[in-house]
Amino acid sequence: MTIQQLPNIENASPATKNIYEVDTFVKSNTAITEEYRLLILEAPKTILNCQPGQFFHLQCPVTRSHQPYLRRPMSIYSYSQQDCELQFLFKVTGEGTQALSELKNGDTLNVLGPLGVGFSIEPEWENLLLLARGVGLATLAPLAQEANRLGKKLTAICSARSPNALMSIDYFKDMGADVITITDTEGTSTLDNMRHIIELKISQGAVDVMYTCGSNRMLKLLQEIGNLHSLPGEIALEQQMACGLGMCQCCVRSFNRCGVITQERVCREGPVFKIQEAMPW
Amino acid sequence: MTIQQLPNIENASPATKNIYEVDTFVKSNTAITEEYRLLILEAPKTILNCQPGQFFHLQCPVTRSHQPYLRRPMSIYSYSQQDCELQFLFKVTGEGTQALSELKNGDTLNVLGPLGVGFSIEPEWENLLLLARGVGLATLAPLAQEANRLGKKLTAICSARSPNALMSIDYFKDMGADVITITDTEGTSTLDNMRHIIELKISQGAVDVMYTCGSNRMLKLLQEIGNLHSLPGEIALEQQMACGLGMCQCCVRSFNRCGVITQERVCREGPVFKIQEAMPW
Amino acid sequence: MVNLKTKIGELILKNPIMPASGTFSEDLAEVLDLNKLGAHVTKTITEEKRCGNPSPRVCEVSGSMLNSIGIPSKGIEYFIDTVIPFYSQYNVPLIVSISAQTSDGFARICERVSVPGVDAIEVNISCPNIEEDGKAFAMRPSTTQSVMTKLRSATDLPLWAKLSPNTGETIEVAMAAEESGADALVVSNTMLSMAIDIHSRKPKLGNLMGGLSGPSLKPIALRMAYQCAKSVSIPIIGCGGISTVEDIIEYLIAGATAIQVGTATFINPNAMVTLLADLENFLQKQNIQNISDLIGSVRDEDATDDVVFMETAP
Amino acid sequence: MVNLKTKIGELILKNPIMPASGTFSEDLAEVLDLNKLGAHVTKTITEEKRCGNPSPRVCEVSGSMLNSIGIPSKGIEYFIDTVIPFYSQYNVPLIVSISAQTSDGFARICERVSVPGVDAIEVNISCPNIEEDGKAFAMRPSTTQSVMTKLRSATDLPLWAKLSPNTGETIEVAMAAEESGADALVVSNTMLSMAIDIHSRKPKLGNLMGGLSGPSLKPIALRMAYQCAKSVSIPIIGCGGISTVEDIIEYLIAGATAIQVGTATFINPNAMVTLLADLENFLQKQNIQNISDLIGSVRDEDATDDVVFMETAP
Ligand SMILES: Cc1cc2nc3c(=O)[nH]c(=O)nc-3n(C[C@H](O)[C@H](O)[C@H](O)COP(=O)(O)OP(=O)(O)OC[C@H]3O[C@@H](n4cnc5c(N)ncnc54)[C@H](O)[C@@H]3O)c2cc1C
Ligand SMILES: Cc1cc2nc3c(=O)[nH]c(=O)nc-3n(C[C@H](O)[C@H](O)[C@H](O)COP(=O)(O)OP(=O)(O)OC[C@H]3O[C@@H](n4cnc5c(N)ncnc54)[C@H](O)[C@@H]3O)c2cc1C
Ligand SMILES: Cc1cc2nc3c(=O)[nH]c(=O)nc-3n(C[C@H](O)[C@H](O)[C@H](O)COP(=O)(O)O)c2cc1C
Ligand SMILES: Cc1cc2nc3c(=O)[nH]c(=O)nc-3n(C[C@H](O)[C@H](O)[C@H](O)COP(=O)(O)O)c2cc1C
Ligand code: FES
Ligand code: FES
Repeated sequence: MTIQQLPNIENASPATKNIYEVDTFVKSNTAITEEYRLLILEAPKTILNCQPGQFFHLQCPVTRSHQPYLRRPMSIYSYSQQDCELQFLFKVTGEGTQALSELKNGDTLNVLGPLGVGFSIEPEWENLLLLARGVGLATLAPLAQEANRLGKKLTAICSARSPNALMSIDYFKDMGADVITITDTEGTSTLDNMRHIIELKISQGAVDVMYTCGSNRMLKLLQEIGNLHSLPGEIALEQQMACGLGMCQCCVRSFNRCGVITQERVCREGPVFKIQEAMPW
Repeated sequence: MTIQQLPNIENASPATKNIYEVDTFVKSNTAITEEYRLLILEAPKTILNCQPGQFFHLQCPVTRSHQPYLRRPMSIYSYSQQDCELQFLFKVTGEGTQALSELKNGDTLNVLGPLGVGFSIEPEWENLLLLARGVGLATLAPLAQEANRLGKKLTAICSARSPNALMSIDYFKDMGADVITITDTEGTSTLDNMRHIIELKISQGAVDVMYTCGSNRMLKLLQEIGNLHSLPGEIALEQQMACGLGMCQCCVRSFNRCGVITQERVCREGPVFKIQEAMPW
Repeated sequence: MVNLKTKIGELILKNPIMPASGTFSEDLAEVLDLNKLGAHVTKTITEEKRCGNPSPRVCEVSGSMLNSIGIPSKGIEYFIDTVIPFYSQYNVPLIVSISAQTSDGFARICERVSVPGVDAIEVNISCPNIEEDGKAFAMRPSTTQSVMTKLRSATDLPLWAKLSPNTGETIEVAMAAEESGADALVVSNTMLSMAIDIHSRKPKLGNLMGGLSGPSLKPIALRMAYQCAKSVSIPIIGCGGISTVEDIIEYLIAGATAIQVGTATFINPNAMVTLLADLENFLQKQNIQNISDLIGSVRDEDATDDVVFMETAP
Repeated sequence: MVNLKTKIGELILKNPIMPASGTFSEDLAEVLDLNKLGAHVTKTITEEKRCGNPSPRVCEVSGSMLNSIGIPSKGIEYFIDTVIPFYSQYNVPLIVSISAQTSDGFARICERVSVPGVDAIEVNISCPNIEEDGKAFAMRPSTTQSVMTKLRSATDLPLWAKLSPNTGETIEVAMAAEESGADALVVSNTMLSMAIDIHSRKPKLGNLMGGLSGPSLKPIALRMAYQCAKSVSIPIIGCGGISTVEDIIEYLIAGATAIQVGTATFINPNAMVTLLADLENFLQKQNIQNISDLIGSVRDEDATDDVVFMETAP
C-alpha cells in the first residue's frame, strides 16, 4: 500500500491539512436498496483522521464499458481508525458510480482526502436535529456517530420515497438517535408535515441546531424555521467538481454573507455551509 | 456466448466470407519466453473454419493502465473446431499486447474474424520450406498443421536471437517437420548461412515452395533464391490496421504485378502475398 | 412503433443512421445487411486516379485515432462502372462524396457523378485549394462560397457540404455554404492532429499529420453541429465520435437531422446496426414517437446569443 | 545525473515541468512541494473583479473534460497583495497569466503586474476582443499583433503568448506574436466544445460551451506545437493533454522547450512531481544527458514543406 504523505505547510487552511492520495482495498461492496450500495474499504489509519461532513475524491475503476475520467466526490459514510475502515454509501447514477458498483473484494480503489470542511458541533449545542433524505443520509451518518461520541442528544428525521427505500435507520438508532421516518408513499414526507414535526421538537426544547443536506426544499424549510426561532444550522451542498482541492474554481456556489453575495468553493470552503448563508437554487 | 452470424452476399470475395464478431473465453494465457505469450481461447466452432495465414482482429481489454482503442491484428497460431479452441502466440510490445497479457482464465475477449487470405498449398507442391523468425512462427505454425494434414513434407528453418528464444520447435516436430534451428548468438542465423541451408535443401530436391513472414531481409533472400531456381513462394506481411475488413485503406502496401506497381490491402488481399510480387521496404 | 424516418431536404431516409465517408465500403456488406442503413455514403473520389498518402496511414491516440489515408482513388470511370451498380442493388439512398483541388475540377467531377443511382452529392471541401494558398476550401467562407456556387450550377442533385473543424469560422463557412446553394451540411470532418513515436522520433503517420476521429472529436463536432443548426436553416448531419445511442441523441438534440458513424465501425463492424436497434429501444422507453421530436430540442433558453456564437474557449 | 535545466529566453528553469494556468493555485502547496516545479503559473487574472461563468462549470466527456470557469478574479490588488507574496517564498520563477477585453486593458494590467517577484507574463489571448467582433485576440494574426505590440511597450518582463486551438491560422498567429515581441509561445489553450445532457436536454455547462482539455486535446495541441516550432524561433511551451512522461517526451521531440500540465493534476494531484521523477528515469534509461538533446529532434526529414504547413486534415 503506497501512502503518499503530503507535507503540511504554514499556509495550509486548517480544514484541509493532511490530504492523502492513497490506494485502498475493497472489503465489501453490497446493495443496500435497489439504488444504493455500501462500499467498505480497508484504508491506512493515517487517512482516517476525518471530520463528519468531509468527503473523499474517488478514482473510479476503468473497464471497457465504463471509463470515468474525473474523480467522483463521495461523503464519508463511516470511518474508523481502529478498524482501518472507510465506508461510502452511494447511489448508482452514471458512469462513475456504475464502475464503483462493479468493484470486487480485494480490488484497489485510489482515494484522495479527507477533503473539505465538515460539520461543526459547538459545545453549547446539546440537542441536534438532523433532516436527511437519500444520499443525504450518507453525509449525515458520521455526524450521528460524532454526536454519540460527544454525548449529545440527536433527533434524526429520515425521509424516503417508500418504507422500503429507507436506509440506515438501525445505524441512527444504534447511535442513540430518536428516529422519525417519513415517506412519500405514506404521505408523511410533505413539507407541511416536516415543518410540523420540527416545530413540535422545537417546542419540546429538543433542537439547538439543525443539520441537513443537498435538497433545495429542505434548505428553504430549515431557513424559515431557523429564522423564526433563531436557530443555527448547517447544510452540506453538492456541486460538480474537478480537482476537489480548491484549484479549479468549478465547484462554486453563491452565498449570502450579510447581504453580500459571495462565491465559495464547495470543495474547499464547504461542502458544509451555514444554513442561513446558503442560497436556494 | 453471442455469435453474430453475418450474412454472405453474392459479391463477397471468397477469402473473407464467414466473418464473425464474437466473444471468446480465455482458457489460458502463459509466458512462453521472456517476450512471447500463448493465449488459448474457447471459441465457437463456427468461427474456426480458418485457413492458415488468416488472422483475427482482437478487441483488447481496457483497464486504468491500458486503454487500447483500435483492435489489434493477430495471426492464428492454432485452431481446432473439435476442441473449440483458438490460439494466438503474441509478443508483448505496447498498449494492446500488454493488455492482452493481463487476461485471466475465464475472461472474455471479443474477436473479429477469421480475416484475410491465407497461405495456399497447391496440389503439386509436395515439399514445403518454411523460414520463420519471432512472431513469424505464430503465422507459419498453422501452415505446418495443414501440411501435416495434407501429408506434405515440410522443412522448417526457425531463427531466433538465442537458443533460449527459440519457440515452437516441438510443435513443428510434432507436425512431422524437419526442423533446422539457427540463432544469432551461435552465429548461424546470418543471411549467408540461411542461403547455404536453403540452397542445400533445394539441391536435395526438398523444396517446391517457400513460405516466410514479415522480415525484409528474408523477403529479399527468398526473392533471390526463388528467381534463381524458379521457385514459387508466399509471404505474410504486416501493416498498421484500423478496420481489418478492407474499408479504410490504411493497411496498403505496394506490390509489383508484372512491372506495374499496385497498392493492395494487407487485411483484404493479404496478409499472404506472392513472394515475387512483394516489394522490400 | 417509433418512427425513425427523417428528411434531408427532399430526400427521405428510413432512419437517421448512415456511414461517414471513408469508413465504409462494399466490403461491409459481408458483415451487415446494408439495407438497414438510412443511406450509403461512399469514400471520397476524385476524377483522376490517385495513390493516397504514404504508410503508416493510421495510428492510435488516447481513446481515438488519427488517419492520413488521403484520397486513393481508382478514378471516376471505375466508380461509375463498378461502385454505383453495386449500391444499386440496395433500396437505400446513395450519397457520393467528391473532391478536387480546384473549383473547376470540383464542378467537373460533380457533373460526371450526377447519374441515375446517385441520390445526393457530399462535397468534401476539407481538401487543399491549390488555386489559392493551399488552405482547404472549408477553411474560409469565401472559398466555400466560390466552390459551392460552381457546384450548384453543375448538378441538380442535392449537395451536402462537409465542413472542417480546422476553421476558426465555422458559422461563417456554414452560412456561406447555405447561401451558395448547399442543401445540407455534414458536420464535421476530422481535426488536424499529430503523434510522434518517442523511440524512433518519427511522426507516427507517414504523412506527418493526420485527422483526429473517434470519441475525442465528439465534443468539438457537437459544438459545431449546434452552432450550424443555430445559424442556418438547411439540415445538419452530425458526424464525429458517435459510438453510442446517447451520442446520437445528443447530436439530434443539438439540432442534427441525421448522423454519420465513422470510426466506431472499425471497433465494432456491426456498430450501425446495433445503434439502430438501440435507438429504437431508447425512443420506445422514453415514449418518443418521432425522432423529429428530438431534433433541435436543446434547452438553451438561458444562453445569450453571444455565447451561442462564440468561437473561442471561454 | 541527467540535466533537466531548460531555458525560455533568458529565464532558466530547473526543469521543464510547470502547471497550466487555471489548474494550479496556492492550495496545491498542501499536496506537493511547490519548490520542485520548473515554474509557477497563476490562474489568469483581470484588472477588475469578476464572477466567472454560471454553474455547472465543468463536465466530463469521453476520457477528458470540458470547463467554462471563465475568469473569476478577485482583482489586481488582491493578487499583488496576497498571491505574489505567497509564491515569493519559493525559489521558483513566477509566471502571471493576464487577460483583458481590449488591448488597452491588456496593457494596463500588464504594467500593473510588472512588479518584483514576477518573472514573466503569460498573455491569455483566448478571450474575446470586444473592440472588434468579439472573436478572441488569438483567432487572427492581426488582433494578436495589435495586442502583443501594446503589451511589448507596457513591460520589460518576458511575454509568453498563449495560443488558441480554435483558430484556422495557427502558424500566422504564431508568427504575428513573435514579430510583435513575444518571448515564447504557450501552445495551447482549450478547444471550444459542447456536451448536452440527453435527459434534461440542457447543455452540460451553464455557459453552453466550454473548453476541451485532457488527453483528447493532445494530438491537436501537439500538432500546433510542432507547427509553431517549425515556423518561429522563440521557444515553445507545450500544453495540452499531458499526463504521462511519454507525452512530455513527445512534446519535447516536436520542438517544445518546456511543458505545462493541466487537467492531469485534477486526476492525480501529485502528477507534476511524479512526472518529474519519471522524466529523470526515462532520460537515464535512454542515456540522454540533457533534455536539450531531445528538443526539436523529430525526424521529419521525409516530409515536404507543404505537409508541415498544412492546416487541414488530409
Ligand atoms: C461533496 C459531495 C459529497 C457527495 N456524497 C455522496 C454520497 O455520499 N453518496 C452519493 O451517492 N453521492 C454523493 N455525491 C454525489 C456524487 O458525487 C455523484 O452522484 C457522482 O459523482 C455521480 O457520478 P456518476 O459518474 O455516477 O454520474 P454521472 O452523472 O455520469 O457523472 C457525470 C459527472 O457529473 C458529476 N456529478 C454527477 N452528479 C453529481 C452530484 N450530485 N454532485 C456533484 N457532482 C456530480 C460527476 O462527478 C461526474 O463528474 C456527493 C457529491 C458531492 C459534491
Ligand atoms: C496480419 C497480422 C498478423 C499479426 N500476427 C501477429 C502474431 O501472431 N503475433 C504477434 O505477436 N504479433 C502479430 N502481429 C503484430 C501485432 O498486430 C502487433 O504487435 C500489435 O498490434 C501491437 O500492438 P500493441 O498495442 O501492443 O503495440 P503498440 O505499438 O502500442 O501499437 C500501436 C498501434 O500500432 C499497431 N501496430 C504495432 N505494431 C504493429 C505491427 N507489427 N503490425 C501491425 N500493426 C502494428 C497496433 O495494432 C496499434 O494500432 C500481426 C500483425 C498483422 C498485421
Ligand atoms: C480512415 C478514415 C478515412 C476517412 N476518409 C474520408 C474521406 O475520404 N472523405 C471524407 O469526407 N471524410 C473522410 N473521413 C472522415 C470521416 O468521414 C468522419 O468525418 C470523421 O472520421 C469523424 O467521424 P467519426 O469520429 O465517427 O469517425 C475519414 C475518416 C477516417 C477515420
Ligand atoms: C479548469 C480549467 C481552468 C482553466 N483556466 C485557464 C485560465 O484561466 N487561463 C488560461 O490561459 N488557461 C486556462 N485553462 C487552460 C489550461 O491552462 C490548459 O491550456 C488546457 O487545460 C490544456 O492543458 P491540459 O490538457 O493539460 O489541461 C484552464 C483549464 C482548465 C481545465
Ligand atoms: S473542485 Fe476544483 S475548486 Fe472545487
Ligand atoms: S485495415 Fe482497413 S482496409 Fe485494411
